[in-house]
Amino acid sequence: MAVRTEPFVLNMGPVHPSTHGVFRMRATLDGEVVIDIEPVFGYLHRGIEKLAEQRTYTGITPLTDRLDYISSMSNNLAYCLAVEKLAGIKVPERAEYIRVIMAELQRIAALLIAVGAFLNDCGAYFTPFLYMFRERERIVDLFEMVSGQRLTYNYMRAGGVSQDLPEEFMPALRKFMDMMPRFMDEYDRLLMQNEILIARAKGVGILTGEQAINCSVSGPVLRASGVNWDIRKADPYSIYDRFDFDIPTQATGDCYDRYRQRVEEMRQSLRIIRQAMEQLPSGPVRAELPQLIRPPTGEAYARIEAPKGELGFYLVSDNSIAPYRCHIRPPSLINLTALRDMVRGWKVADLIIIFGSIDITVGEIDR
Amino acid sequence: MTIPLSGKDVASKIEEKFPGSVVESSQDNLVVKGNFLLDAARFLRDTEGLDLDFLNFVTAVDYYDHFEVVYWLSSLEHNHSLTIKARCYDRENPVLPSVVGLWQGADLQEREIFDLFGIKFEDHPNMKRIFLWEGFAGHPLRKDFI
Amino acid sequence: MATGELSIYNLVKFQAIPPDWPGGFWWHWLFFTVVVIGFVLTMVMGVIYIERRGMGRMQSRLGPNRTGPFGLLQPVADAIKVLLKENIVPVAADKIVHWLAPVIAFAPALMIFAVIPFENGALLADLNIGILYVVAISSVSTVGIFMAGWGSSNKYSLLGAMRNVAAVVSYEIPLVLAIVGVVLIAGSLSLNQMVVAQDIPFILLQPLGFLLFFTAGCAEINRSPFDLMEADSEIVAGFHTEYSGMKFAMFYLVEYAEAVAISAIITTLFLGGWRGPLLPPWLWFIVKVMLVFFAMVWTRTTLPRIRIDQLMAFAWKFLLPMSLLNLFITALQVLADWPTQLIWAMIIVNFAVMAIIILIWSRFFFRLGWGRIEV
Amino acid sequence: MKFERYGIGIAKGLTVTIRHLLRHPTVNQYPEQRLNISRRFRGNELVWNREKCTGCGTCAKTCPQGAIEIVTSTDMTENKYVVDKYQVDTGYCIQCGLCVEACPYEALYFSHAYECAKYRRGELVQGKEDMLDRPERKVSGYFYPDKAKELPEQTMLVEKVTEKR
Amino acid sequence: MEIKPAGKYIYSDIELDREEGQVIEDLKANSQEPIPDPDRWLDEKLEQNILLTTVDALINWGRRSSLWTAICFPACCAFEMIAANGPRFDLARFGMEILRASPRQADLMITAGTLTWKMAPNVRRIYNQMAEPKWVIAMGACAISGGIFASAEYAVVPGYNRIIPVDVYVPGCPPRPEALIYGIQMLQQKIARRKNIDVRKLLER
Repeated sequence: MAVRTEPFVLNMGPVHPSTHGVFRMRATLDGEVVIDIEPVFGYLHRGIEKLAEQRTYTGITPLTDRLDYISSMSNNLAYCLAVEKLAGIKVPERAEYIRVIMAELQRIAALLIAVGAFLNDCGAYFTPFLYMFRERERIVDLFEMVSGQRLTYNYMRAGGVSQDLPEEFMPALRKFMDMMPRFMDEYDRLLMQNEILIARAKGVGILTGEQAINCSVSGPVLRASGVNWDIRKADPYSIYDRFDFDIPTQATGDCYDRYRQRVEEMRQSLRIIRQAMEQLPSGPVRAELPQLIRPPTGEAYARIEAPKGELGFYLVSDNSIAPYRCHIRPPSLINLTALRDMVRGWKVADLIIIFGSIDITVGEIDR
Repeated sequence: MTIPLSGKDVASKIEEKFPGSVVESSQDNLVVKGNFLLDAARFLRDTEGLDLDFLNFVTAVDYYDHFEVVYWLSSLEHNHSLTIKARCYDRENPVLPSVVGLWQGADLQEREIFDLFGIKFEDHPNMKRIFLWEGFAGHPLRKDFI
Repeated sequence: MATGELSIYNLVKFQAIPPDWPGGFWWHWLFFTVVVIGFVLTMVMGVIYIERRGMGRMQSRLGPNRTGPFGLLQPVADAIKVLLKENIVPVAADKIVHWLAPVIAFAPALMIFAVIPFENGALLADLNIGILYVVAISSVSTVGIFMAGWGSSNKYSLLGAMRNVAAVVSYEIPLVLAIVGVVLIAGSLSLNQMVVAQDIPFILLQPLGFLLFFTAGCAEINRSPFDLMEADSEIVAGFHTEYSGMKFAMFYLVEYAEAVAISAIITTLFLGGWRGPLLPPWLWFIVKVMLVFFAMVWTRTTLPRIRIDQLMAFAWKFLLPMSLLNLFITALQVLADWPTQLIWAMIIVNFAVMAIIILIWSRFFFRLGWGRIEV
Repeated sequence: MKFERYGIGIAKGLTVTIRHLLRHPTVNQYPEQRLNISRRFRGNELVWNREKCTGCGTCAKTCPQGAIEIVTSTDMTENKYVVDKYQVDTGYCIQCGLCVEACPYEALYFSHAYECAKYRRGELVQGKEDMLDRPERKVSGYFYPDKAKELPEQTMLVEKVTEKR
Repeated sequence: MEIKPAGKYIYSDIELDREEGQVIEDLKANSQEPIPDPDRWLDEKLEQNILLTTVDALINWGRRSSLWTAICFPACCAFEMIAANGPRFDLARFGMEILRASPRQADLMITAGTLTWKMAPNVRRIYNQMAEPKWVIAMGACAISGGIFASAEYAVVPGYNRIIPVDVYVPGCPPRPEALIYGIQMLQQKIARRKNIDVRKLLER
């Protein structure tokens, strides 16, 4: 005689320690096994796309800072690229290099948070998270030096960056670059080979490459599933075609692979920064532009490889000082499409780590 | 570099298969009729040489007299991209077919468009509000929303 | 002997009371009741301090250092604050069960200390079945925890409580089997006698037993990596999600009192209890308890959490066979009447046996990890 | 890839944490020890130079959210604008820096202060007098490189060696 | 290539969603005016006849030295909050590192991030679930006034003080961790002057 069980609904969030902000999941459970989940969004819907329609092109940059707030520089970059594409602005050489350095530092910072939060979700009681936060703090220091803020940098502008690097920046960056690989090795030693972590994450929440493409998943999650697709290589924006770096991929696409993928990507970012540091030219950092940009009528979609995936800005202009429509392609939201397929049949504890391994920011989901 | 496919070339191919489906086409994009959208999308995804299997994003633009839904497709294999658009002129009850059956990635984005623009996607399994709450009056990204 | 083990006759017989103890049974009883309660409370404060400072330093932070000298008064401040907080009982809760749960959980944690010797003979009751009593009593607090989970009428609480019950039921068995090995060597069930028998700490004679006991003990009191029942990234705060104020303070106390209890038992069984050179015995005891607790903090800081099915699998497929093998080997050694002068050889042999058994078992029979369930 | 087994991975992790126990923590004990913050730090208040300001209102126009309220009247005798009211709600300002960037007369700066918490919502609104440029108010070097040079160099966490005891 | 399309959610209750929407609408309609700041104690400073007993001092010392934070970190400021908890600034020095996941055991709510109307009932609920005595720090521009998002009126609550009384306002977008710690110290000063036992009432009796 089969045991008849009745599924029950567990409501996780919007305020829950592991939901990375205010995300809510209605999980239908059979015992501890997840049958289905319904993600509920909107607890941080701040109408950024609506606000962007009422602001000048320069005034939107502070808004983009607050999209994916742990990778503000990347958001700045994506937005500025979109405006430049729309208005046909040429960016000075030095500014391009500064942008690349900033974007890659930001990638390291954001991926550190992603990895730390994932390990925290696995239950490693804040230790890896705080170690990685300390490293992020070093990067934030550098950002603070150039932009004057610790989280919402508002550093890049259409046509360059707002200010040149201060003279004490390069020595500090060099020191950081010397330090970072050692720390990353230490973190690998801390948990990478840990038996419990492998038992928890290996083979859990597998996302096949085919499924990932069909769900429009991008970024580290896509590459962990074995698809070699990185916009920095496939569709080089800014000056990424000048650097020599690899696109690491993993085979199976489980949680452990996503974790490893992020660690590998940090190493590649360090490589890019090192090259950019060496090649950094001197010159102006900002193109001569009028106070208010007035791009011609048309539309443009510029995308970058943000730490979480493909971040794109789709701007429609009607030749006024504010965009007619500003759509943001949020990698976090679209990566979450695959969540339902990944968690079905796993336990509640796995739901948490699968969710953690996707690495979302609610600010970007809800906008 | 991702090569943007010429909208005109693709339009002629679609026109060949489904006569009368393309409204207009230019170098950058092509606009298909709403009732042909699903067929055209399937054609774009499954045709050899096009293989547009990756839906980058779906969004909508409100032009007062009509809504334009923009699909940005690309192919990871051939590394090319294409923008297709569909229009709906009904402001009170705009309806378009859902492409969730072809690209699952459209799932949450179509719900988002429904929420913020009020465009209903037929055959979408969970067509309900995603960001705002049930009972919210209006659709905020419409231009006439105060 | 029908009057039970607490009679003065038994205590004197086993030299539980020093011969020159003034006033006899009742003074002894009163004195040690106060000592036990005081010991538990101060130790709980001590271990909370150790945990927060130690964990802070391991996470490259400082930990509390403002409240009092070196932050030593931090647990006092916490206690004052928590005790004076409003007491909330949810409307949907089962009032009586909700009220009773912390008491039922708290009492056993204190009662364990009745049989733990602080010095030779200095203990509340030197039961001749001491360790059995510990095992029996320590499971009772699970009832309290389950009552808390049930009485709160909260899904998270219930999940946490269920996990706790499952963990305790499975881990009791390897725990007891690991103890049996020690009992075989010591030849007594009384904890005081066991310490007296430890001329060399049993951790050297019973390395596998120690490892099993430590693991199972951690699981039983829900320390990391087995802290599933209050896994805050999964089920918020587990069974005490709905508790506040005084009742929460009780649970908080239970959590650490149990940790202290397990540390004390490990100290007594494996580390030679109060025995040690130079320092007074009670200080040795406290130092050893702190050390064991520190090991728990250390693992908690480092290790990720195990999953519920892996927890069960680990108990039944790894710890249980290991402890049976351990028991078997120990029994053989005791039966063979190993000569006392060759005790160092026994230590080496036991360590080698431990390594081989663990290697073989984890190579061929047991892998941590589990699969997906098709739905 | 190869995996460690038999608890070696766990042991490796344990060594990392115990080593951190013996290292210096990276903590900066805030109320006693203060970090030198960035020279370009965008402080939570604005500093306004009455002499340089011409009342053109560019700052208010560039502010993406209209947090700056400026009311001017014309002074016909000296042929210039007089600022009657200049008010910023620091609880509404987001320190994006666009106003400082846009000011054509270098009359608006960021302050270098961050200890601005208040018990009342109303106290957060900065009036004209609160914003005045006084010598005791440190001015941030955001967009003013010459001002930045006067400030102490930023304390970097990179400088803090944590690996050796 | 045929991939199973996304199906309907097994559990998806539109009625429940409507009810939640109704709650939000009600709250929105009822909280158009900000709740006044609980600042009476600031004025009481002028009356010199406040007698703080030693018991009061002890209780207040305990309360202010172990402020446990409830988890309510919707957005950006959460990262500065974590930074304050983290290895560089370390709120643990004040005994505050414990983030209680359950609001029942927390004393302090640091509202780090934008509040939307959809979130407002939940925040109100968390606040109600917290046991007395409890305090709120509004951290950042969004928490104080809605900040940069205040003009998206349809979704964003202009300040937490529409929903819950706020004790300390910490401006900044986001405030530095030091600024937050400064705000916390201000809150500690406030707690230190709290009267738990009214001496005059006791004497009259």
